[in-house]
Order: sequence, then C-alpha cells, then structure tokens
Amino acid sequence: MHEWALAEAVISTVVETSKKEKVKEIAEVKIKIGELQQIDEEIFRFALGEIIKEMVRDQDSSLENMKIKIEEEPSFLKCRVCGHEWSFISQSKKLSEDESESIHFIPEAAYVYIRCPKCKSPDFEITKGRGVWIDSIRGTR
Amino acid sequence: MHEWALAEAVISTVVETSKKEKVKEIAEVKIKIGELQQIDEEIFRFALGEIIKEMVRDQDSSLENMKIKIEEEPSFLKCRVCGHEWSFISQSKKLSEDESESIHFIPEAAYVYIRCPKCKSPDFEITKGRGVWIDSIRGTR
Amino acid sequence: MDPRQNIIEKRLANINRLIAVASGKGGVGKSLIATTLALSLSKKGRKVGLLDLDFQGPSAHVILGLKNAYPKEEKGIVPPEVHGIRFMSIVYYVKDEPSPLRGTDVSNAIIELLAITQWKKLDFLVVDMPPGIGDQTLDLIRFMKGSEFLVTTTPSKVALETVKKLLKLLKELKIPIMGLIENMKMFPSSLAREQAKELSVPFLGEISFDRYLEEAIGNPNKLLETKFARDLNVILSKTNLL
Amino acid sequence: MDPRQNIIEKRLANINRLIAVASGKGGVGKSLIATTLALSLSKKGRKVGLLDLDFQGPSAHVILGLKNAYPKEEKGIVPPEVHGIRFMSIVYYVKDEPSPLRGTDVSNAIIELLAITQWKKLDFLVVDMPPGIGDQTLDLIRFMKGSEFLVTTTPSKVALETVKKLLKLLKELKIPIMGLIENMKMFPSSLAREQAKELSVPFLGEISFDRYLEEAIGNPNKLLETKFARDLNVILSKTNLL
Ligand SMILES: Nc1ncnc2c1ncn2[C@@H]1O[C@H](COP(=O)(O)OP(=O)(O)O)[C@@H](O)[C@H]1O
Ligand SMILES: Nc1ncnc2c1ncn2[C@@H]1O[C@H](COP(=O)(O)OP(=O)(O)O)[C@@H](O)[C@H]1O
Ligand SMILES: [Mg+2]
Ligand SMILES: [Mg+2]
Ligand SMILES: [Mg+2]
Ligand SMILES: [Mg+2]
Ligand code: NI
Ligand code: NI
Ligand SMILES: [Zn+2]
Ligand SMILES: [Zn+2]
Repeated sequence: MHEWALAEAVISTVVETSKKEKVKEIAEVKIKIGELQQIDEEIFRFALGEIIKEMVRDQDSSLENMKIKIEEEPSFLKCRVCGHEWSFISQSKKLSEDESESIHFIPEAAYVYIRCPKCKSPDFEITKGRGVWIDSIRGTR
Repeated sequence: MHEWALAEAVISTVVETSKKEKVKEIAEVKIKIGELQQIDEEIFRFALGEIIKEMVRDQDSSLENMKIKIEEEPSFLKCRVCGHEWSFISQSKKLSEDESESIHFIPEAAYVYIRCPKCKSPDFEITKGRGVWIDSIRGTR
Repeated sequence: MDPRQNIIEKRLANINRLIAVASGKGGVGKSLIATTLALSLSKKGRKVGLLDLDFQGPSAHVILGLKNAYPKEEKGIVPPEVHGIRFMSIVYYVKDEPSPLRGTDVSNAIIELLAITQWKKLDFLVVDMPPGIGDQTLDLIRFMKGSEFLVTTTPSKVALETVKKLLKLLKELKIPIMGLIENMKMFPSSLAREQAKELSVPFLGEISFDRYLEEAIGNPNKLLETKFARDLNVILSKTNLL
Repeated sequence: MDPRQNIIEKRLANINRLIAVASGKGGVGKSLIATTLALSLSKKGRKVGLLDLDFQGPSAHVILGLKNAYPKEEKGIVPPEVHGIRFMSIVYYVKDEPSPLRGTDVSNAIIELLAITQWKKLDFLVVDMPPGIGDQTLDLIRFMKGSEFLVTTTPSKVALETVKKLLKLLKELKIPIMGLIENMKMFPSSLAREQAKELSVPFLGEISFDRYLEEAIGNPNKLLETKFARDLNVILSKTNLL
C-alpha cells in the first residue's frame, strides 16, 4: 500500500497543474506506470479513487468526473559500458522476492540487484519504464 | 589550439564509425559546436583539415573527399529550482576573460561562473549547445 | 510530468526543523555528529527523525547498531523507531551491498524517498549528508526548503579547503548556517575558528578526538556517554537546538 | 554522437600503469597517499602524472602547494610539471570556488578532461579518487581501462563498512586490486586485516597516525621526509610499484 503515497502525488499534481492552467473540470488524466517499479495497478487505482472521493467530499469538484487511464510502460535498460539494451521483463525472474520488493520501493535498487546480461556491468541507464509518470491531463477551462 | 584535440576526436570517431558501417568513402560530416564552449571555428576547421591531410598521406583515402559542415548551436540553460530558461549569449557578457576561458576548456566550469538570472541558483541544466557533437556522417559503402 | 516532486512539501509539512549535518569533506564526523545529535534530542523528549542521505557510504545504521528494523507500509512507508528515532536509510533496500548509483540515480532515489516517506509530526529531522556538493546537496536545497546547515570540519588545512567551499556556496545561496563545529581536535590550532570568522559563520566550538569513541559504535547508550557526546552537547547547548 | 569518448584510449595509450587511489570512504587519506605516491615514484626517476578526480573536494593541489601553474595549450592541454609531476586538476579552471556539479556534469567534465589532456609518455598515472562509488568511479572503470586500485581505509568500523563496498564492487567486476592500506593507525586493531582476508584482497600494511603530517602539507620536500611517507614507502616496497 505504499502505492497510496504515489497516488496522492499524482492527484496533487493534477490538481495543482489544472489550477495553474485555470482548468475548471478535469476530463481525463493519463498515467504511465513503469514496469520496473511493479506498481500494483489495482491498489493504485483504488487509492486514486479513494483520494478523489475524499477531495470531492471536502471541496474540490473539479475531479468529480475525471477519467483515469493507466498504461503500464515496459521497462528498458541500456548498458553504458557495452551498449547492450534489454527489457526488464526478460531478466526479472532472476530477482528474489526481497530484491523485487526493494526495487518496488526505490527503483534505483536496480543498480544493486541487476547487471547487464551481456557484460555484467552495473553501469546502465534506465531508459524507459522506471516509475509513475503523468502523461497528460485534459480538461475544460 | 586545444581545438586540435577535439578535432582529432571528431576525425577518429568518423573513421571508426564508417569502418563499423563498412563505408568506403565518406561524403560529408555534419558537426555541431555548442556555443557554450566557444570553440574557435576557424582554428577548429584548420585542425580538421590538417588531421585529414595527414591521414590521407598516411593511409586512409576514405576521408579524401569528405565535406565538413560546421554549425554553431546556440546554448540554452534551464534552472532546476525556478524553471527559468535562458540563452547563454544573453548573459555571456557578464563573464570575465578568465571565466570564459575556463568554460572553453571545461564547459562544466559554467556551474562555477554562471547563475540563474532569475533566482541566482547554480542548479541548472545545460539543455542545448554544450560542446562538440557529430550530427551525421554520410558516405557510400 | 513527474508527480513526485509535488508531494514532497506536504510530506515534510509537519516537521518543525530540518537540520542538515554537512561538510563537503568526508571523514570529518558528519555521521557520528548527526546520529548523536538525533539521539540527544530524542533523549530530551523531542520527536526526532534521522535521514541518511549518504547512499554510497551509509553509516548511521552502523552507528545505531540497526538490526531487523524495516519500514511499515502505510499510505507510504513509515520509518521504524530505532532507539526512539524514526530512522530512514537506503540500507533497508540495498542491504550492505555496494550501490553504484550515478548522480542522476541518486537524485531520483532521493525524490522517491521524500515522496513516499511518512514522517508524521516531528520536532526535528536530522539529515546525515554525504561528502561533496553534488546531487544530494543540491536536492536538499531544492526540495527540503528551510533546511539549516550544521557544518563540520577537522582542524586540517586539507579539510578546511573543502569545507570552505560548502560554506561559501551556502552563504551565496542564503541558506541558513547554524555554524561550524571543529571535530577531532588533538592539538591547539586556530585555523577553523579563523575560517569561520573570515566567512562570518558562527564558530560553535570543538569536539576532542575521543579514542574510546570507536568502542561505542553500534551502541547508542554507550555513545551518549562518550566524551564525544559530552563535547557535542556543550556545543549544542549554545545553540537553540537543545 | 559524442566524439570525445573515442579519443580517450589514444590519450592514455602511452601510459604504462594507471593507479587509482580509492576508498569509497572520505577522509581516510586518499589524497595524501596519492600525492605522496606520485612524488615518491617521481623521486625514483619515473615519469609520473597525477590526476585529481575529486572535483568537489580537490586536495592534491593543496598538498603539493601549487602556485601559478597552468596547463599549456598544445594540440590539447598539457599538464604543467609540479615538483616533477605532470599534474592535472579541475582547480586550474574552477580556482578555489565551490563547484556544485551534479553527477551527470561530473561525468561530462571527466570525459572532456580525458579527451583533451596530453599526458605524453608516462610510467605511472596516479589518480586521486573522490569518496563514493558514483560517476567518477564508474567512469574510471569505463574509460581508464586497465586501472589498478590501491584501496585505503582507516581502522574504524564505520570506514570499513564503506570500504568493503568498494572492494566488493571491484572484485565483482574483476578490476585489479593492488591491495588495502590501513591508514591513520593509532591503536592495535585487526579489523582491516581481517576484512582484507575475508575478501581475499592483499593487505599491504599500515601507516601510523602522524601528528606532524599537517605541517608538511603544501611542502612536498617536507612531506617526503615525514613518518607518513616512510610508512607508505615500506608498504610500496612490498608492491611492484617501487
Ligand atoms: N571526535 C572524534 N574522536 C575520534 N574519532 C572520531 C571523532 N569523530 C569522528 N570520529 C571517527 O572518524 C571517522 C569518520 O567519522 P564519520 O562520522 O563516519 O565521518 P563522515 O560521516 O563525515 O564521513 C569514523 O571512524 C569515526 O568513528
Ligand atoms: N597517517 C596520517 N596521519 C595523520 N593525519 C593523516 C594521515 N593520513 C591522512 N591524514 C589527514 O587526514 C585528513 C584526510 O586526508 P585526505 O588525504 O584528505 O583524505 P581523503 O582524500 O581520503 O578524503 C587530512 O587532514 C590529512 O592530513
Ligand atoms: Mg509491498
Ligand atoms: Mg585559448
Ligand atoms: Mg558519513
Ligand atoms: Mg581526497
Ligand atoms: Ni507498495
Ligand atoms: Ni582552445
Ligand atoms: Zn554491458
Ligand atoms: Zn532559477
């Protein structure tokens, strides 16, 4: 349930951004969740829903009809030493449950538990699919 | 004349890349030089010419007819603290000769001598126009 | 758009004071001072958090003698209480393995930690800083607004040369500096005091080299009884912390 | 395409051995050891370069007492000879100002320096490493192929915890480790020796805490006559360096 904290971050950012852009009613938010972090989409969606309910109850009606689109983004890693690029999923079975959980909380734990499958280096870049990202917000002013 | 070292890096990279791509004759290389580093284009072009002459004399004819296009790329900086974005040129007159020369050798000296014009932070990103970059290489196999 | 940065302010909203123990230089006692400071404040009945931001050389858990503690998941992660301190460190997630993170990854990990950690109400959050004036320092300044710096040095010229740079940077950016502590003093020397004066930074006092300090590492109760802790407390009693 | 990375190998081609003095931990004597090592090798008639990669806490120039030296421009930059050593440091370009570089900028600056520095023929290039296992360490491994690590620690548990991480990382990556030096020894203790043994790393010996070392900082001739330098030379005589 640490997904709650990230859901709260998303909603807070959506609200603040719409305020800045003078959006009165938010129609849709598109969220990408990076595969690396292994967010539980169901829990995440539930948390988003609860937070919105609470906000609507309190004061903020701009979120009342907001549609939430969540897309899981495949994760790719690229080695700085040998240039090899690979998908997280192709190697994720090698991780123990503990290691996976650590990456779930702090995706950069990947540098401890993952190595380039080709040259074994820890010096790689997470090129795609690290964590939670707001792709777009749509609404009417 | 430290431009020579960078010219050598460019030629060496062009040659190696063309070899990898099995290019026999290189027709054109496009080089971008970032405004921040204040490369002397004339000296740089001279150095490129000399290095190519030497290589052609020695062994490598692939460079014989290579055209060199050099484009100066304007430099932009963006503050991580306040979000302000500005062009290097708009502020470069504030630099002393010594400071400019330091940035010429190591562009990251910018973090010592340049500040965000809006919030005075040194925590900015060089978003464009840092240094020497090979934009493209064209040739025939 | 990165949603995490937006929530950090809220996560830190119920923390009264943010104290960054820093130096720029390594090996001057930042971790010993930060941990002992947190323990001392907690002993006085204050609610204290300790955040180890030295991701590549985390030390506070060694000094605390941490065993088997792990954050609870509860609308985020809730740091466990270790000897009365809410303690957060990357070691929960990287164990004692090397963590070869580049700066951009360090920055990402800091943002993640700050976005998901639920400190709840605290009188003090003490931050144990790494050496350098890189990503951690810049991110602390960027995200942990209102942080006050407690700067540590040794009497050595080599240390002071680097500490001076941190002090100059903080002064330039108008970040509050509580003052300079001179640690591991063995012989008379006035360099640190003079450096503080030259930069108009309060000189808070000195902590003697304590040959028995090593024996107290991993044992907080013993640590609080060392000459080191007593020296530190004399210094702190001159600040508005204790 | 970044053209700089391609030329680095050529720039280092005429250097016989690359010796990185590292630790992971700060304040353990890396800079003192690196500088004294470079001076000692040079005294023995070897052609020596010294590269300070600690961009945020550069120290070698302080230890060397550098004054008014500046690289020459000659098909790149040619490091000036300082007490017989070809010395390269970021201080030529940042003076004694704070250099708040993030990791990505540190990496860029390293690549630039390596691409434009003309070391010419050298028997040894000694690299004074910063604390941490971040950008500098990863870039040294990536670009300065064949580097051998001379690892330094103090006898303290806190230091060893971090030094262990560097050693583990180097072993995992099969990077040559010359061995472990235990510096600033004041009291009997076998922790460092045991740590080395546990990780199958050669234990090279110890350097006593030298209370007169501070007085030799900035004065290379004096430095070479300290107990510190003598202790280091005993250690080095057991390696294939001297
Ligand atoms: N006053 C002191 N007396 C003796 N040893 C000390 C003192 N302060 C710190 N130390 C020792 O110095 C070393 C560096 O301390 P540490 O807190 O790890 O520094 P930093 O966090 O600045 O790297 C440790 O071995 C620590 O036990
Ligand atoms: N053997 C020693 N005896 C006494 N002081 C030492 C010894 N080795 C190092 N020092 C001192 O310890 C401090 C840290 O040394 P330094 O070389 O700057 O470490 P690092 O480069 O690892 O940060 C300096 O003040 C230095 O003078
Ligand atoms: Mg879980
Ligand atoms: Mg010039
Ligand atoms: Mg520390
Ligand atoms: Mg050093
Ligand atoms: Ni979770
Ligand atoms: Ni030049
Ligand atoms: Zn690889
Ligand atoms: Zn700004």
